[in-house]
Amino acid sequence: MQFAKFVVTRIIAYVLVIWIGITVVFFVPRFMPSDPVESMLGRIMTRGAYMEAEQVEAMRATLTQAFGLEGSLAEQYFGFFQRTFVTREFGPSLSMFPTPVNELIGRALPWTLALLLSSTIIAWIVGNAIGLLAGYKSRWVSSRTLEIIAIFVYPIPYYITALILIILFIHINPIFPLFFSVRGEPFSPEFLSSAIYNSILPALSIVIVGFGWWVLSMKALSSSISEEDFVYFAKLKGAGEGRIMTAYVLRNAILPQVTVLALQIGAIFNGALITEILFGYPGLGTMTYNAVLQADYNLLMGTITISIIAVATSTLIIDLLYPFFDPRIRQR
Amino acid sequence: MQRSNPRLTVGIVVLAAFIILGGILPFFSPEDPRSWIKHPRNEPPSAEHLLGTTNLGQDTFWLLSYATQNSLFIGVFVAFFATLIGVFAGLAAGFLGGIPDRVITLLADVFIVVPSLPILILMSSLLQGRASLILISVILIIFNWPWPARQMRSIALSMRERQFVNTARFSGSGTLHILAEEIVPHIFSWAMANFVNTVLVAIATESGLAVIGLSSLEEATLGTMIYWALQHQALLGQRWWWIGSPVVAIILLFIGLFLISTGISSLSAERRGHGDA
Amino acid sequence: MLRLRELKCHYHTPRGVVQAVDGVSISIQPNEVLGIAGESGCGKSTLLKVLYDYLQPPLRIVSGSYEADFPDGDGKVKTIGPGEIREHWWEFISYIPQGSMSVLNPVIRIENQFFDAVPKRHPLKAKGKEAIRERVAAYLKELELPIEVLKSYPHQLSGGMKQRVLVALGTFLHPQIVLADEPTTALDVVVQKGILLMLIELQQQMENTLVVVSHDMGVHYQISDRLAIMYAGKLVEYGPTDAIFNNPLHPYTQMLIQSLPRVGDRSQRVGISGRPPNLIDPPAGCRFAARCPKAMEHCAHQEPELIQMGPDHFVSCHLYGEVAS
Amino acid sequence: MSENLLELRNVSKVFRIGGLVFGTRLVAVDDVSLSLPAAEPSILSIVGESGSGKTTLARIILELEHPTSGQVLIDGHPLFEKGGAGLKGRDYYRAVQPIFQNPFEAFSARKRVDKYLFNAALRLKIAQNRKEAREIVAEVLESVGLDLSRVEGKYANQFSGGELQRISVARSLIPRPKLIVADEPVSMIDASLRMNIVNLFLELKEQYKVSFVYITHDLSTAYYVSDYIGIMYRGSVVEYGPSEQILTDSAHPYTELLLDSVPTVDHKWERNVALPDIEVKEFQAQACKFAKRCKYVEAICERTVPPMAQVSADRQALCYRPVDYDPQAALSPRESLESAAAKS
Repeated sequence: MQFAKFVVTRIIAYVLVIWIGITVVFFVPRFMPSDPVESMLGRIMTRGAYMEAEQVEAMRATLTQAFGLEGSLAEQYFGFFQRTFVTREFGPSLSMFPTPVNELIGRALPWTLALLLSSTIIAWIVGNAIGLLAGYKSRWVSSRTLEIIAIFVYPIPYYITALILIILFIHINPIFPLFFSVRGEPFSPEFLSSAIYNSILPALSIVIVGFGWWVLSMKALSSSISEEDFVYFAKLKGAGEGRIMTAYVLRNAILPQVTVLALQIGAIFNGALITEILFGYPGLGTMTYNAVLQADYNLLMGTITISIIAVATSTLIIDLLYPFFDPRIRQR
Repeated sequence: MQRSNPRLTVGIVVLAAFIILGGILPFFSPEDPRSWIKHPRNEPPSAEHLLGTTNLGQDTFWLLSYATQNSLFIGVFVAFFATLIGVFAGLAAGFLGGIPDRVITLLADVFIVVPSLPILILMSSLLQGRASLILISVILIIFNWPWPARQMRSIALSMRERQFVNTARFSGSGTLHILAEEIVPHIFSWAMANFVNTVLVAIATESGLAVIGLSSLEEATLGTMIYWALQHQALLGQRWWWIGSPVVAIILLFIGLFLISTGISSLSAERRGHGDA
Repeated sequence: MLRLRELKCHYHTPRGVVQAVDGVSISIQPNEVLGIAGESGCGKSTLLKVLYDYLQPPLRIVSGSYEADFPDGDGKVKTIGPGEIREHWWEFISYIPQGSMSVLNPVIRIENQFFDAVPKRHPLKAKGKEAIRERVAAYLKELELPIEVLKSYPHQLSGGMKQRVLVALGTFLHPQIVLADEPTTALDVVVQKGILLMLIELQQQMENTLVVVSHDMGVHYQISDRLAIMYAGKLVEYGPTDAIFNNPLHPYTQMLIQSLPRVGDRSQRVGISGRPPNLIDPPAGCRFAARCPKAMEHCAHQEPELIQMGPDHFVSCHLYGEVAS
Repeated sequence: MSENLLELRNVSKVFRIGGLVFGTRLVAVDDVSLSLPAAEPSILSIVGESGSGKTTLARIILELEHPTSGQVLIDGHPLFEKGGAGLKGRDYYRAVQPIFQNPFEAFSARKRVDKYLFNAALRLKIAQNRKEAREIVAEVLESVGLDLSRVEGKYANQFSGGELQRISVARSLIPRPKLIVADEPVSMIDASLRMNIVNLFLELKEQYKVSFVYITHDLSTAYYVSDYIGIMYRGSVVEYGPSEQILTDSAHPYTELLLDSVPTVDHKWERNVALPDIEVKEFQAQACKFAKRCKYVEAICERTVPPMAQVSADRQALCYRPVDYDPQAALSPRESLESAAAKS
């Protein structure tokens, strides 16, 4: 009963998040001070393409349609949702005409997911492990040192970490290539090894920043849990240090960390987008960036919509996994 | 009893340096640091140009000072309004309960989960680099009020159950008295820590947008400095002082702000521990 | 069974040395229920920690001795002391905390909360978790606790049920000494009575020693055979419970008993005014002197000795010093 | 001047737990009617275990909780009413004052304690100026055995629990209220100091002519101070009347159980008895709530809610037993067989 209630509430929230997110995306072009069609047209023309008057007119019509600016606001709004959810069709890419946007996104999304998933999981596990030690064994010199490192690493934004890594390992010590390049047939050994080799720096920059946050938050949690009565009683039970740290402190501290992970997904995703762009990593971020540079409106709308849905979905998944960690929600 | 708080002290010293750099020094700048070809290009640091000059012939030091001013302005502007809105929304949700609570909580949760960057990118792309700093700040406020609101709501919920509020009410204190005398003293240091934290987040987001050239290209901020440096191949040209100075500035500024925000939190936690003893 | 001689245990804190247990001598017998009474902050919980041999910094034994008679299984009795007693936790000596505090791990089922309280060398431990679970199930059944408790998490149980689980945990391996720290504080009276009766019944079955710390004199009257009264780190009086209630000797004990309101008796009751002294810098002489209505001049600077006033009835007060000498 | 200082008429409070769609109902206070005569200042104890609804009842009298249904009257004036007859605002705060359980919670850690006392004197318009306020504050502090000079300028953490609770009592006296509602005022205080606070209530009752509603789980202090006692069980007042009679000759089996469970120092408990202390989970609206634990239970108790029986002129009990009523007679033949079988 409790669990069903929990699931239903979360799913309602999920639908609302996507609805409001997409609504914002819908209204942004419509409330911009400049006419998006004209500004897009201007951008295409300044790239030197010469067009006849009727060609310009045709282009304007195409763009108006692409922006979904035909008809009344209500019709536009309805059409927008229909396109997003029913037909799931964002039209052809304007810059890579006539490849459909869906296909381009389908190519980029796995890259982004792989990068985000692996680096977030690594940062979460390593950060929490060190934070647990730092909180439970707060007198150890090594755990204090790690905490201080985390304090200095955490506030640095993703793109700055990325830039420092680029300067250090691409320009000063050219260990990694200047441009992201993957060789070989998809999923061949050569492909995989070059993909991993090229992804090390982008992943590392996400791991470093996430690591700092998880260390600090886990340290705070586990040091306060170490003061709890049940940890004291575990010592009176005669449980060993390792057992207390895992079965008592960790099992209780990990619960809020799962919730925080769900809340942080949006922020991590933001950071990963910029990281991708700086490294030229072939994911959603770089694709969004290229779409902006090339005034590819269809592609831009597609990537942004998919981003919102992807983040909301991963948040939902984490939320739904939460009860498997916390008996207080699962059973009642 | 004042215990030493090294984090807070270090943080305040660092921040003070940046306030001098960005808040006072720009008024003594000998020129508009943005204007091009005022000086020889790509000079290394010297007595005349403390941090050298850029590829565009700007003095890096004065440009940095000017950029810091803009970044600080965005940070403070966003943090002030986001904290203010967040605190009031959170208090309203916690104290009023019912429908206002549901609506505010839902909105806050949505804005926390929706990734802000794609929406900012969409906006900037439509404005083609002409987005004003104010407009970007407003968007940042929209995405940053939910964090304080969420926290404030839970504080308000616990406050509502705190007996001393009832004691004050039965001592004839009106709602405004209670707000000023009972509630504000309890949330003040928390709001300060949140304010400093939001300054950090706001500067970070704007600079992030700027680094990929999607913030205002007409104004200089720490992020746009990096953008121009990248655009003009400062990395390939190994002109480290140009790209390095905004990067180091951001790192120092953020560590300083972070130390202050955690310093304030631990200070108030200590005081609270002392108070309950 | 347990012998304490002039035992002094202090907390070394940055603010100063807290003399929480200051010169306590008492011997605790087999097959008895000993009650330890006193106001909060008088050192009774610290004394219990010391008895349990849980000496963690900043708490340490400063002087005096503490030893226990440990039957080593071959019919011989060995004397063991601090540092050794903890080797025999749960089998020889066990501890029941106050269950209204959150001493149960909130994310672990009740049946699994017993694992860590089975010592490593115990044969049951070698048989594995399943064997322990079976024994726990059998034991809870014996104690007539509902079977659902086993699979429950702590938040699903009422305060009284949690305390019963803790009593079960403390008596699971049939230890010779059971220490209970405020086992019924913060529970409702009806539940409190049930738990106290359960404790007593188990003690009678196992014929072991039960030491109960409580601030509630009524609880002590109901369950303890002997009673020790602590004040500001010192033992001020101890003896058979009935003797203490019928003929309290120390003015502090007298006031504790007098201040108890009783249903059916509306005569004027007064509390003890003032507050206990700071244990970082306790006053010279008798520590109760400042609050004592019978205080004499020399009480403030001369410390009273513990003197015997009846069969197994001791008091530490100047009122009786002269009688004895 | 009304006949009753405090009157509760069929007061109920239902809490909804959880959301609107999935929430469950919790009846915290269930159709409670009580009255406290105004003729003389008196002390009414509400005694119950945790979860009995006694604190909710206190919060309703203090207007901290709105009753779901029913009426509360202070001196004949209804509470929670906007209209002319209602008692509200400053008039209400002058008539009714609280004392809370934990004195450290009752004062903000960041505000000087004396500020609350001065505020009460000035903001409730008891004193016209600071000088008068000082006199009033000094007087109430003196009547609880404290000196203004020792209280002034200090924060809550600079007092002991007992001292702070005295200050709490002093504060509540400032507007010279007719009624003070004290919610478990001594449960956080060391046993040896409790009687000092409780005695204070007896003294203040005479000195200030103030009545008290004393919420407690402790039958012995309740007996010691109170003129009237209401026993609560699962939201219902199961027995109500003069304290002497209730606690020496109780009519409701639950009161009997409570009395029997107090760790008294008069006589020792019978050992090896089974106690009905394990809480029964289910809430049956259609039966006596105590039926599952009652040793006198009859078939009818499990079928209908008993009426509030008038045991004597001023005593009531929510039970079938006190009334001259033969449950066997009211049963159908089959039921009486069943109940006989159940007993054997």
